[in-house]
Amino acid sequence: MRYLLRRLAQTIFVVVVVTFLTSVALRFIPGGNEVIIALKTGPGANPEQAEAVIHELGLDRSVIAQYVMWVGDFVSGDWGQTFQTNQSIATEFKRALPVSAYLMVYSQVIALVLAVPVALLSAYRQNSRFDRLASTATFGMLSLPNFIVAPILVLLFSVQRHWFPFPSIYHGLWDSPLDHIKAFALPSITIAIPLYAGYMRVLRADVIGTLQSDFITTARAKGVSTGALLLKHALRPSLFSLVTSAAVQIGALMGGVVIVESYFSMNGMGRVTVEGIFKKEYTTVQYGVALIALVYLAVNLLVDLTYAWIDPRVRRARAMG
Amino acid sequence: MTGRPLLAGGPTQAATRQLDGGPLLEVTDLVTHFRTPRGLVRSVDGVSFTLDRGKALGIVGESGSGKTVLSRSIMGLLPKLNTERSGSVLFEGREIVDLPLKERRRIWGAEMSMIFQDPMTSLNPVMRIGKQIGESLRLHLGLSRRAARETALRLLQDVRIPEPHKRLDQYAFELSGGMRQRVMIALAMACGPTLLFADEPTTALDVTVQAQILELIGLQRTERNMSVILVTHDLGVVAGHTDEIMVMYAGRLVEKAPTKVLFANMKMPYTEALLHSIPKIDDPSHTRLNVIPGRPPDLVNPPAGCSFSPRCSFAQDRCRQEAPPLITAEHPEHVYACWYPVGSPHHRARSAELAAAAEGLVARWREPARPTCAPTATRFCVSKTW
Amino acid sequence: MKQSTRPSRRPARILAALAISVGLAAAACGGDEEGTKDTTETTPATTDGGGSGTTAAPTTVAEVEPVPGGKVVFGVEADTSSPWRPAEMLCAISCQQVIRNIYDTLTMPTSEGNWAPYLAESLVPNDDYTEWRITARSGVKFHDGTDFDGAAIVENLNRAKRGTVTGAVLAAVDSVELDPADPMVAVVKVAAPWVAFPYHLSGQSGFIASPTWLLASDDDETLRSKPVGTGPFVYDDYRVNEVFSMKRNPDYWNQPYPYLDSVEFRPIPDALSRRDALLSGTVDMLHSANGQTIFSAREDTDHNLLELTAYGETGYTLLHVTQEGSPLTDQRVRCALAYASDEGLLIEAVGMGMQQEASGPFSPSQVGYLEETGYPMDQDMAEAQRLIAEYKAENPGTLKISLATTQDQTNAVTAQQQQQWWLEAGFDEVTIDQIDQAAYIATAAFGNFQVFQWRNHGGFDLDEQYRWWHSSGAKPVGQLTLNFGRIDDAELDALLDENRASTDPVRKKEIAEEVNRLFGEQCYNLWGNYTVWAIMSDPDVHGPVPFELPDGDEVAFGAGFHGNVYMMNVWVDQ
Amino acid sequence: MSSTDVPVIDDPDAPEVPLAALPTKKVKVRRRGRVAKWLAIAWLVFMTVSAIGANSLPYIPHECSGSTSTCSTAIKGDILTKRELPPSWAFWVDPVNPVLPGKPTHHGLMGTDSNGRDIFARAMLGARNSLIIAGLAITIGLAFGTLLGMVAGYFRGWADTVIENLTNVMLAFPPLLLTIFVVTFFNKPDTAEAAQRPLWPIILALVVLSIPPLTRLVRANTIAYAQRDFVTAARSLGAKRGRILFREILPNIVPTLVSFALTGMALLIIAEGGLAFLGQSVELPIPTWGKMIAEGKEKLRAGAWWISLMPAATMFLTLLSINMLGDVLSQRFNTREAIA
Repeated sequence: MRYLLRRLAQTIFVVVVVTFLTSVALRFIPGGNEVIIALKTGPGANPEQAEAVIHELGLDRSVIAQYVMWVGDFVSGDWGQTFQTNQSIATEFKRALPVSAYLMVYSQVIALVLAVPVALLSAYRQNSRFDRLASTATFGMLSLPNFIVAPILVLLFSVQRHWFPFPSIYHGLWDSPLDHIKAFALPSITIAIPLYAGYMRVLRADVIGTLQSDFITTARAKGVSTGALLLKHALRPSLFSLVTSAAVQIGALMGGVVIVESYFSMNGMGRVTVEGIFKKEYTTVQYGVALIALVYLAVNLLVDLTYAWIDPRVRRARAMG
Repeated sequence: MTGRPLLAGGPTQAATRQLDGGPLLEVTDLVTHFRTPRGLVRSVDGVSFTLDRGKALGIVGESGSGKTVLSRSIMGLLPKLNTERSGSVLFEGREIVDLPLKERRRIWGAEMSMIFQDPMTSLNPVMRIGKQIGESLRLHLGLSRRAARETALRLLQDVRIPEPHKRLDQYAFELSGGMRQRVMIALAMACGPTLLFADEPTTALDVTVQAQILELIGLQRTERNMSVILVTHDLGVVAGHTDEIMVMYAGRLVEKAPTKVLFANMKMPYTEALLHSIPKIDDPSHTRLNVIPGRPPDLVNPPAGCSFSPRCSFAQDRCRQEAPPLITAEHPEHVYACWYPVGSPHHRARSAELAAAAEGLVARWREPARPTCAPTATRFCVSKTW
Repeated sequence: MKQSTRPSRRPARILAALAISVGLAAAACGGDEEGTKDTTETTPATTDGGGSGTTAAPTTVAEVEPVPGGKVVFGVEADTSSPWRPAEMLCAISCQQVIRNIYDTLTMPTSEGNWAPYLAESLVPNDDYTEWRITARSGVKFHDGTDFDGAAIVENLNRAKRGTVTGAVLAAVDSVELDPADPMVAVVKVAAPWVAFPYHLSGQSGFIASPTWLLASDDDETLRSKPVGTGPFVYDDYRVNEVFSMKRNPDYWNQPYPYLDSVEFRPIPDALSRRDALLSGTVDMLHSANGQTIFSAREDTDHNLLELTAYGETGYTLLHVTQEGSPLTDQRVRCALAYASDEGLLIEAVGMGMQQEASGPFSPSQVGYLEETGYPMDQDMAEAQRLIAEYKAENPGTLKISLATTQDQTNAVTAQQQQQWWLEAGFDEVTIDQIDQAAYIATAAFGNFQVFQWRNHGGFDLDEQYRWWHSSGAKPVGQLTLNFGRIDDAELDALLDENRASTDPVRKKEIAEEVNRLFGEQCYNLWGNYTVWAIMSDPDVHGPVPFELPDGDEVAFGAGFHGNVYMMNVWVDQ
Repeated sequence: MSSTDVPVIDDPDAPEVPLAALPTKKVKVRRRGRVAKWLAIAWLVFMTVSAIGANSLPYIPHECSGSTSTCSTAIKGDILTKRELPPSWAFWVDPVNPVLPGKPTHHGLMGTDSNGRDIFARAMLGARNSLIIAGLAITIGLAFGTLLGMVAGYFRGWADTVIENLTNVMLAFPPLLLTIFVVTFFNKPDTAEAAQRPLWPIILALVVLSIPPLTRLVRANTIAYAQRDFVTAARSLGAKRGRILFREILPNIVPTLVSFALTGMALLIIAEGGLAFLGQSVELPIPTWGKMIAEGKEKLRAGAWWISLMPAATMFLTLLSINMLGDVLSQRFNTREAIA
């Protein structure tokens, strides 16, 4: 309980710092106000109009006052509109969040579903032909940036055979499951490739370590089959680093897959926020950063709880402390 | 396998097979070498012995003498990669050396099982105790989850664990060392094996617990009529709990005899040295122990002649040139490999010399107050003056 | 004519920003000789004349009976997202492509280059062209049920007058009032004779939105992105950067249109991706000015291709000619830049040879086009070096220049090529400044640049360029204007003013040609090429083709906006 | 006291060989790994040397066939190499096809790009920039990360709390967003004067990116080593904190760091490429691999595949080599890739 409280305090602290830094930084981005006014009023605004805009947006107040104002808006849920498009910012993020969430979940699932068996087998048959092949392929994947992978996938699977739409068209999972899968397939695979490679390497190293443990010998001496040995005995104790790196990736995936999102025209958190930076939609950027940070922290909390599942000792220690 | 009787606590399948006659285990010229970048490691180099049902055999030797590899090699637990294994192991009359992995698995846990040295690391840290014990029950006997759990509970009772109910849902780290080893024993005996390997089962434990565990193994052995191979570096451990003792050095069998015969009349200077290295409970603390000088031989390039010769106080030129064969001693089941065994004239003369020299040394040692020496885990001796 | 300003050649991503300045609709008379419906097969667009294009897989226009129903997904080059209120839009090419299906314009340009009433029943000037009576078409209703009448016209034109972009176009309008005698008539009074006024009503200034909705959206900002007009399609959904979808307006006044049940516009900024989207079947139709895509589309027999060159825009490099202390104030330096450039090479390297080299602002089908304008079209490095050396002799110090471009890769190739040429010509330092799309137009409008890549000047009449070239727009750096280059030339002013009041096509042509020569001599801009736009579509998409206006004329292709097509008479095989 | 240590007092180095520790490597396998390792090292050495010597690449001017301007510009093509340069590594010159863009072998080893510039020369210049950017970034990140991580891991307490929260803050920003943010921050879009976008904002952005994981890694390792006997011993001898940190702990962490830093460098090179694709990298015409790939993508399917693919291949091979080297090193030092 105390642990949860502490984590909560930490989360709030991080969100506050992140958003505050963002708001300070945004204020100092060159050419800021001028551009905002131009966007808000269109070219040719007279000084009074400009004044009004500045006042309306609170740009004439101190950084702190602006920040406090922003926090108020953020908490109250009244996020206002984008300067240029008059779209409700809240609505935009309501649309972007599931896109990012699906992308994150699918790419993580694809990466993990592939990485776990390959890593187990690779570790079990260390230096075998399979291992060498898998390891080499992994290095290749680690070295392939997604701005190279995405066009190749599109060429192969959208242009040459029309398996998947390009660019992706968002469909809700329940609205039309098939279209949904088709829309997310290529971007998820693109993201999953380097993820897979990273996970595979981390897990393989850990499983090799675990397989050298005495309890694995115990299990073998029990007559446990190889599959059960790897899945039931070796996997779980080896998950620590994997879960940790997967957790770190979550932040990156929530907002950092801008290139993939842009290439496939998916309006995820990252794209919306980055476009916000480019278009000087500062309020959008601020909400985006705050949301991404929140999601990241929330998921990390979940991941911490996963540690307890992986290692009962952690659970014990937590329960006590 | 479902048709087999469930054996935990009941009559064992060893008992039912007793009728077959013949030894339970017959090892002939077993060789186990490992290929390493340094060269071929000859961990087990032609060992032969037999073991009857219900008997306990002690395999004794220093670290690196090949005793652990021998036990694992018999069981077939060693990885195939980079391992060279030859010879024959007849288990219940069946050759098991080249058995495919699938067949071997059927034997593991069910007919042969093993207890390991360190119960902390040998138990899965993230699996509940009950599940770990239940796993082999379900695997070999096809029990349901529920039955497996009940049987596991009975097994825990059998190994005299306090509050066995509670233990079923605990993890290894929540138990004491002694309890963990009891769990290991319960685990090893779950399916009523006919042969139990106990690989240094007490090394990691407290002295008082050691005795209890050995007793428990002994008790279970008689209750279930299974054979036990007790692997240890400690002659003291095997003394009271085995019928027969086999001493190994550098991958070879160097002396073998029924326990009583061996202690009454050991032939190998090496065996004698091992015996002297046992600390006696009534020794004052910080008594300097008698250790065997030198290091165990390099198994890649073993010394010529008798492999113990470089460290043997009694070694002669012959020992360094010619490897001694196994010689049968007075007792027909007592064999040893030594040109100048304990009790031989040469040995007696040399002993007297050494004893005299030692007398002087000890006198000099006793005189000045020695610094207090607290052995640490890393065996560094940190004194205050340092 | 309309101008859509887009920074120079294939602005892949540029768009978003672009929008800002554009959208002026202008008018002018004087048709040009060539009609838009020329269907002969023109090979590369460089052939003379700008007939509008041809299709690789010709659509057999008249023979097949259109089938109503179906849906078309159209890939546009940008999400020119904006408040979708006519007076506030920053409407570049994609915006025009989208919003013209929601709003009707009061007039339309014809394929002959004249204007004709469209949503307006008629436009009648007084004798000296200082007052225009606009009669609303009767029986027309907005999508929200509001009746279309003279009051709606008045409301819209008054708003347009106050708008920042449209306001510049309508600067000469004194008042717009409802005729007290006829509720269907709006009376527009202009300060000076304005012959070409109706042309301006075929563009952004002539978009008519529901007054009910306009009023409501004054209070509720979120309504501003849900436009309500009288057009063939009704707003359905708009998601920034993702989709603008619209549904058939069953009560459209200009029956039997529209044929389609729904249209979806998807912004795909990258031209190659847009074409991939067509190839993958995700979009059915797209527009593109990217030479690479046109090049590959010509070889692709599985899809329709329509190349548009009539009344085309010019891609060029804009020079800021009055900035204090800038070497560009000197005509010799400007022309040295022109001598140093080899546009032909760029067309080969960047445009895959798809475009024709430009000699001036007017493309071949426009009034005022000249093959020889005096502008140095051939590269002459020696002459460039001589001019620069001359300038440097008089103005010691390092000769520096900064070249602004976008993040777009093809623009980058152009910029780097220019950088190399100009260094070779004798500049000491040439920096390339890649500006975010979003800031690009603002940068131009504020005048914070020396050299800028741009694209515009398509259209029908010289009057349309008034705001771009007249010295009244030569505002100081830091103030917004459409005269980006701050050209301040009395001779040019006089020509523009004379043109505005002139009704004589012959004289107008002379004026335009004189302007063209003036540009050639002064090197105010570095001319690049005449843009080629292509419409690519699935084989089962029929059209786009021009349709007949209420008074019997044929409409100009894409309502006169280069790169646009009208969707209401497009239909698909079922 | 357990009896384990008793009979082997003289033999601390020869513990009983546990089953799992038995050597399982195949000699043959090892050797294959070695070939790959040496290839990787050779490639990296080649890239480094070429990057350093990029300015002095012995180009010979093209036989210009198409327009003369092309050739002259090719010579001035690289702003970084203003000398009377270039090309060609051409095996022969194709007199028929235009020079823009030129095919590999006809116009240089890797061909020429849309601006008629030798791609090989630019790929090497790109190597220099990409390697400088990523290398400097990871080095600076390493310095900060090590310092922060060691302080957090060794002193624990409030220093640890502060540093942990700081890393959390940085990790909560998605990486690419963070870099774009930093780069945009230093952009000066609205100036009439020449706006320069030098290397350092990108380096700074990437430094910010690399600090949190490095800090975490160092912290975890420091905690582990701080509990080791040799540290306790040093402490009991009265060694100062600084000495313990830098003389006792740091040397033990370095191997882990080196292999991790290599992997990190590969990631940063990719990150820079990503920025380039979003148009946020260094100023034109300075080449980096990412920019070159982005510049060529338009022509990719028009037959001029080399503009994009040549730098892409160079980048891929370099990343592969760096990753493999990192792996070899981490195996060598037996480190696990744990960032926890």
